[in-house]
Amino acid sequence: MSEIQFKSPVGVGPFASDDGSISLTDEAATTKILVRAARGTDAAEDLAVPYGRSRRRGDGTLVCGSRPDEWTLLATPGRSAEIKALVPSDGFVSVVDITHGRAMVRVSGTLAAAVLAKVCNIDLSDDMTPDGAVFSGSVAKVTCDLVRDDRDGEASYVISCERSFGAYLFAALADACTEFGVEVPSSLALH
Amino acid sequence: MARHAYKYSAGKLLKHGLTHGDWPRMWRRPERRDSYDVVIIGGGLHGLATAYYLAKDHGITNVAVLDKGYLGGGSGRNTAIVRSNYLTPDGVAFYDRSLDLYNTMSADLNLNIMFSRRGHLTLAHTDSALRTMNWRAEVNKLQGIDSSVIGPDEVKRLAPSLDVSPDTRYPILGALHHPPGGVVRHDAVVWGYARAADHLGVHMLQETEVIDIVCEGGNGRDGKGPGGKVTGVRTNRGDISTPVVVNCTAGWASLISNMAGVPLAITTHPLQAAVTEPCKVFLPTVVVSGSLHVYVSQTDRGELVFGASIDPVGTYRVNGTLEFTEELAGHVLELMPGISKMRLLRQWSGLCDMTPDYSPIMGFTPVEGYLVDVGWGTYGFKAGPVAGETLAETIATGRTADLIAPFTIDRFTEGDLVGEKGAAAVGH
Amino acid sequence: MTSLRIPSRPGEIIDRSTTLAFTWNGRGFTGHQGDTIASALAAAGVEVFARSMKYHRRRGILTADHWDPNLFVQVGDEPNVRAGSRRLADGMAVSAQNVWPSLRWDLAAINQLVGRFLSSGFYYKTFMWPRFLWHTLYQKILRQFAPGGRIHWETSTHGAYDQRYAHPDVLVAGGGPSGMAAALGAADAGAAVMLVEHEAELGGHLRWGGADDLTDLAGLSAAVVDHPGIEVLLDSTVTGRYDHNWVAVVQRSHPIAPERLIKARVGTLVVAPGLVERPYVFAGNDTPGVMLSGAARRLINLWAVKPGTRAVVLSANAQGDAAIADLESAGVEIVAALDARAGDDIVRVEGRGRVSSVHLGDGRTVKADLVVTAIGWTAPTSLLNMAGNRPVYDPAAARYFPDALPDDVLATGGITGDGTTAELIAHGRATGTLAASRALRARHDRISATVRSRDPDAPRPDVLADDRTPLARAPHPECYRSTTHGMVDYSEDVSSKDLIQAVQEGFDSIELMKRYTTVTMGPSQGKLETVNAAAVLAEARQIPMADIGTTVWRPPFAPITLGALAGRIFEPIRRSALQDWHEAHGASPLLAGQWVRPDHYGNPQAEADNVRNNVALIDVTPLGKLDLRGPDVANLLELVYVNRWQKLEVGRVRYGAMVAEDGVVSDDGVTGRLGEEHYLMTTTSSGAGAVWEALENWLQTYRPEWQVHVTAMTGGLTSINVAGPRSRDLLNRLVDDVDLSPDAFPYFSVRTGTVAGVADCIIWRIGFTGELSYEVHVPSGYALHVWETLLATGEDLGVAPFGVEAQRILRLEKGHYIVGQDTDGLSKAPTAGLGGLVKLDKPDTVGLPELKHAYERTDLPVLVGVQPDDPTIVPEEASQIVDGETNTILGRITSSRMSPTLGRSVCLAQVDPSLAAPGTTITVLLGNGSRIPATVQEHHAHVDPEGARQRV
Amino acid sequence: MIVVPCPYCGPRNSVDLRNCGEVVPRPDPSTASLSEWSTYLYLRENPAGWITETWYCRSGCRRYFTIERNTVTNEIRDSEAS
Repeated sequence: MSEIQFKSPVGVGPFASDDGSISLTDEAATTKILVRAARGTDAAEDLAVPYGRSRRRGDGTLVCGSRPDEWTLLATPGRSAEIKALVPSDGFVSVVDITHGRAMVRVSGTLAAAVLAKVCNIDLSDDMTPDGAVFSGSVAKVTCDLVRDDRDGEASYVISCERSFGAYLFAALADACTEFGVEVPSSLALH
Repeated sequence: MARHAYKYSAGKLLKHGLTHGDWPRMWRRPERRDSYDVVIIGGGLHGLATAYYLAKDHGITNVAVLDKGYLGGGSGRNTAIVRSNYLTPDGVAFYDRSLDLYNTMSADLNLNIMFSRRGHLTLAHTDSALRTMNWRAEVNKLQGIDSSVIGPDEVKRLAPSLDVSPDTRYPILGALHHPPGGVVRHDAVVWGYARAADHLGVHMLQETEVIDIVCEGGNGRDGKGPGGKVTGVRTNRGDISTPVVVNCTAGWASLISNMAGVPLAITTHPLQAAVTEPCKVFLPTVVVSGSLHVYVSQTDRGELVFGASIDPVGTYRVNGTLEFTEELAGHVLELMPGISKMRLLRQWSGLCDMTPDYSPIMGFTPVEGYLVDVGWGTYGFKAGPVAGETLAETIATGRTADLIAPFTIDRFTEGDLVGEKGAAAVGH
Repeated sequence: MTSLRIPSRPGEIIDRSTTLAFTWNGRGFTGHQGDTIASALAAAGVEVFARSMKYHRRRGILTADHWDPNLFVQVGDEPNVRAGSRRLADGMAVSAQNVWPSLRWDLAAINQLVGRFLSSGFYYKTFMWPRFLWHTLYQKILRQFAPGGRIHWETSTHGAYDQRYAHPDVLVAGGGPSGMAAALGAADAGAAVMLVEHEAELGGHLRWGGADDLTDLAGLSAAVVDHPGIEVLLDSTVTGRYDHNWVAVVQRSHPIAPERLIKARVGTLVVAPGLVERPYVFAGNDTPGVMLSGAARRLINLWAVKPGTRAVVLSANAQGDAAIADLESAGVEIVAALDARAGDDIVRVEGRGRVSSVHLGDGRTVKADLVVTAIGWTAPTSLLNMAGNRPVYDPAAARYFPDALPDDVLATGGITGDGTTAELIAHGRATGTLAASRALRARHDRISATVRSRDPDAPRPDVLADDRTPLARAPHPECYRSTTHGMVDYSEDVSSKDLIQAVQEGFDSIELMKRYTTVTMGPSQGKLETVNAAAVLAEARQIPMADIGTTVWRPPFAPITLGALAGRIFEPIRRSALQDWHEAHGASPLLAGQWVRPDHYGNPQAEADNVRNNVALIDVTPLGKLDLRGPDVANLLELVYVNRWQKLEVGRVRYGAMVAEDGVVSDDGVTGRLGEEHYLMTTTSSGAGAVWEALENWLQTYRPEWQVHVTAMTGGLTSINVAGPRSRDLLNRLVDDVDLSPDAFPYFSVRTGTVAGVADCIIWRIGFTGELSYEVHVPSGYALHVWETLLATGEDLGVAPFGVEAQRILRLEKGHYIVGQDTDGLSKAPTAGLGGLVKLDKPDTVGLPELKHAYERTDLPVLVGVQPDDPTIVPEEASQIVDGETNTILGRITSSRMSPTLGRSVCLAQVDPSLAAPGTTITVLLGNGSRIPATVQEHHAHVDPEGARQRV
Repeated sequence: MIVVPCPYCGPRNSVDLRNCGEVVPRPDPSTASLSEWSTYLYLRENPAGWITETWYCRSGCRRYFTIERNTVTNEIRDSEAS
């Protein structure tokens, strides 16, 4: 099946400002595994991080406490089977591959928080939303799951939403970036 | 005891203008009596209209209208749109009578209520909305109501500032056009009824707040509740004895009704409205979009008056919210992208008494002598005159007027709701 | 025209080295950088800026700031621009509003002559005779006279308005001395501060003050601008304070947007707007040349404009006294310096285009072209009102003061009292420090309560006690009205005489008076008028001011454009993984809720034909899909569906209908059992979200002991329905790990397999069309590959895509009802014909008592198949079914189409039970008024009622 | 925009949640009379003061919980999971 190409709902970008203060990248192909595990199960013990926080596992997987008793595992593309297999399955545990079900966009740079402040009502200051924070909220009126996953000391946010909203979400974020010098093709115009 | 109304006329205007003579009071601040034949709680449109028709049609003049604030209560807070193009025959018949009364009201009350019969457009942005418009139009026609579905071109002709291009997010596929619909100067209606009722001897007691309804014989606390009967009310200015108490308190209906031990199928929600700074008149009709939860009309002074649907969260708070104005502006600009430079001048809100089937609760209750005229939700203003007329008839004759028969309080326990919700459910 | 510009002033904000060209009513003018439209015109000698609303009286500068009711102008396509505060820009085309044909010769000025007849409420009392004229003539005339500028809706667009969110610990509303000091106090205490100043520079009244003021200003503003903890917003206004300190700020002249709305969740709001100077009520007080002391001082000191040549000044306070000095320094002759504190007064002003003479209280009449009054202040308590405060009137200080405020709102500066600049700064600083201590405590608690944030290292900060020394209240005479009558509301043309008349007519409470006369309801929203109106009311009722109360100030504090409130318009659109393909292949888009879908590819009837005869594909991705896992799924299904689910075997599929607790049909769909504890539920497209929330609600609040995990899969599984007699042939070519033969894979079964090389596809043998059909759910990243492979592989089978419209036709031929179209907000299970499905003997199911009741009733409408006797007539949907020739309604057509299969029209209808029997002839009223006969059918289905075709 | 204290996420803007109204106990559907059921469906206390109501954290943790809110002041007392 490897010859069949994974199609992202976005299919444009990446975009960045000349001074590198902001960049916008489509990461839809990221492997995304949703785990629900009741308290006390091995899976819950193993994944460990509480709701609202995340940690980078030895195998590079970003383990996100995405909701109470729920985790989202993010890994490089094509690792679904491998990642799923790693989750202890005893007790009341569900493991669902949502790679195809969620669009994913990354906003990075010193101005990332300023961009998001135009489309998201959540306080992104460092003490409220430090690196590693996991949260959900409305971004340009679409419900999204967000992770602050800084890259080389610069703020970076991974934003995922229901796949069918992906193209719209990317356009809305690109529109928010234009204030900070990011050139965006007119085909992405909001209105 | 009825006194002669001071007749307004062009001549009088001229006389007062020339002599700078004083105009007479529109109404008195009467001395409260210890006892009335009928006590109406709520000095808004419904209460005043009921009092007026009690006196005028049935000669019952020993009537007091109590309001905890000033005359008009919350009626001055609504956006004063009148129409009769409802979905159910019950609704249509009722509101059509109301429209009749509005048509002759200026003459009847000798006060210009500035009824502007400018036409009423309900836009359809989806197939299902269009289907609902057709449904309403067909029912309306059968009831003899002037109401029809028109296409985008005709919509553009009636309201040129609307964007009817097909490629918008909420394309205007058509509209239900209701030529007799329009707007009324709400304060004028209230003052007209107040003035006329006053001249017929009705007492309007402002700043008089009801703190309890006195009952006896009921199966609840203090003789309240089913099986009992009303003997009077307690107010912040003293007790009043009366055999008949009428609850016309809209958003506060539940609180008053609980005083009689009669719980209601009502939740209180704010309905917000807003007005812009004046601009030269460009919008000739009333425009409503159900899908976008917005209605807009332009006053003779050039202000755009906006309304929306009720706030989702039940509350007695009338502060208004920012999100209301944001959503409103966004939706208005979807319809009229060219007016983004107009400025919002003021926002306010009133309290609506919402029922599960978007229809009122009117008439007798399990407590003898306690009647309700509540549950009007967002439709109260349109119905004010006919509600007053039919309620007065019900009080005077002791039997429920035909027009309000569908709106009995017990329909909720007998699973027989009124069908206006049908439209609401499929409307958008 | 001679320039009234005077030599350079120490505090002037104009850049004389620049020249900006603009036009006023078509004539060319110039000004400098830093000028407002009004100051530039005043410098050029312009005296009349507008005509008043009702009487079209000439109006000149009154306050020379944002609130000036006389300075509304049109700038290009922007109406109602405040010339008193809008900065001049090169090339501006400025014109007067509310004038016809011109500012100079305004025909409507005739109203002045008849003005005495246009007293308050005159329109209520006239235009009634004859009635028809009201609708035809009178109203048209009234609408002609509507004030305000012109909105150019034909050419304008929504444009680049914008919004953003902010989360400051302390937001200071007002950049005067107290406000700046408050910002510094808060920032020094460690708070993140947003300082919002209404005007284009910081400083408030210091800006037009003396040398000491300017020194203080320089120091303060430098400290503020340099402070890293303070974000300064100029030319911006706090327009509203809402519950839980949700604060709206409108930022004007932002680089990327004409106006930007900032929505801030604020720890502590510090209100420091200063004071608004109040006009004096006397005959002719709206004559051009009569202005407030603040206006005179601003014109002279900020823009170096000489406001007149011979001035009468009426002063009741220090600002008035300072104005006298400023005027003299600007070379204005003071012909009378009147001290209101000593009982001096102005009785009347003469002059039309400009003040010519002034009658004084002592009987003298003096020649003058300028009258300056400084008789007191209005405290702009709007934001405090919005925080629940009702200010209290203090007769000794002749103004209102705030009393109790909520913990998260503080006030400082002139609004709370008077004092030297040093005292104002001290109070401001103390207020800022206090605000910070409260905000930082709140922030600490918020962080501690928020799961995503790191637990704060520092201990919970203490909150300081409010030990601020209150500002003193300087005694001030109560100066409201002279012995004559004059304008109270300039923007509404309401005079003190009008107000007194209203009181006499019974409108004797501030709210009634306001509604009757429209006083305070104009664009300045009472900033200048409210207190004078209250004073006149108190006078008329002969009661003290304190007993009057003021009208409640409602948001916004300053008007804000619809554009800024809307911001960027975010309207989420949902697209399936195949939508790009549909659009590239000529599909006409259909907006269905948030989804955009292919309505048809050119010929829906042919598309439907192809389904009946060959094989066709439709993208039904918007279909709601919920993945259900756990041991208790069957229990959940038993609860939320009206039918039974315990015995559904693995690999089997069942149709289910849902009702709400009131028994009304709410949603339907099929659910398949993929594994022992694994089900996939489908819902209607529009109902998907609601069903998901409902399931979570039952699981979390009603049956928390049940073990079920719900995952939304809608967009992740692209749903392709392969429909038609040759659909099995087509799929056989692309599926090898699933046996598609009828016996191995019967109707209403579900399998998991590989389609066109894509693994983990879910294959349903179901269909809405009535033909043999398979619904393939493909992981969306590979959906386009599967779709294109199906089309390529099936060419010889005649495969083609079909759209939503063709599906509507096909499903109606089959009599499948659509929730929300064939049912409505009151349709209960019996109406939808669910009789065979509903199991009333279940111990618990949603809406059970209502269902039982519904099945006891005999009066509920019934959904039936209907065919017009004339097969060529297709009744419009929603056509009414009536009782013969009468207008009694007995039902309605809910769905209607021409059936390509039968070559006749087919319908579904809701009818009165008396008409439900098969064979009954009913009367359908068409849109054109004609009544046609139609016959009730035995089944909902018009085509293949036995369902033979889909079972092959 | 009021702040609703979600017991799982922390304080959130109300726009991120859905208000589900007054908490009303559900009668046993197998035994409830129609009028008992109607009372559960339609009759509300609707007080001017404190109510216990349910909210759904729609854009957040997707949990239902109840809080006490004052319908006159919008003051909110600490919430608990339901």
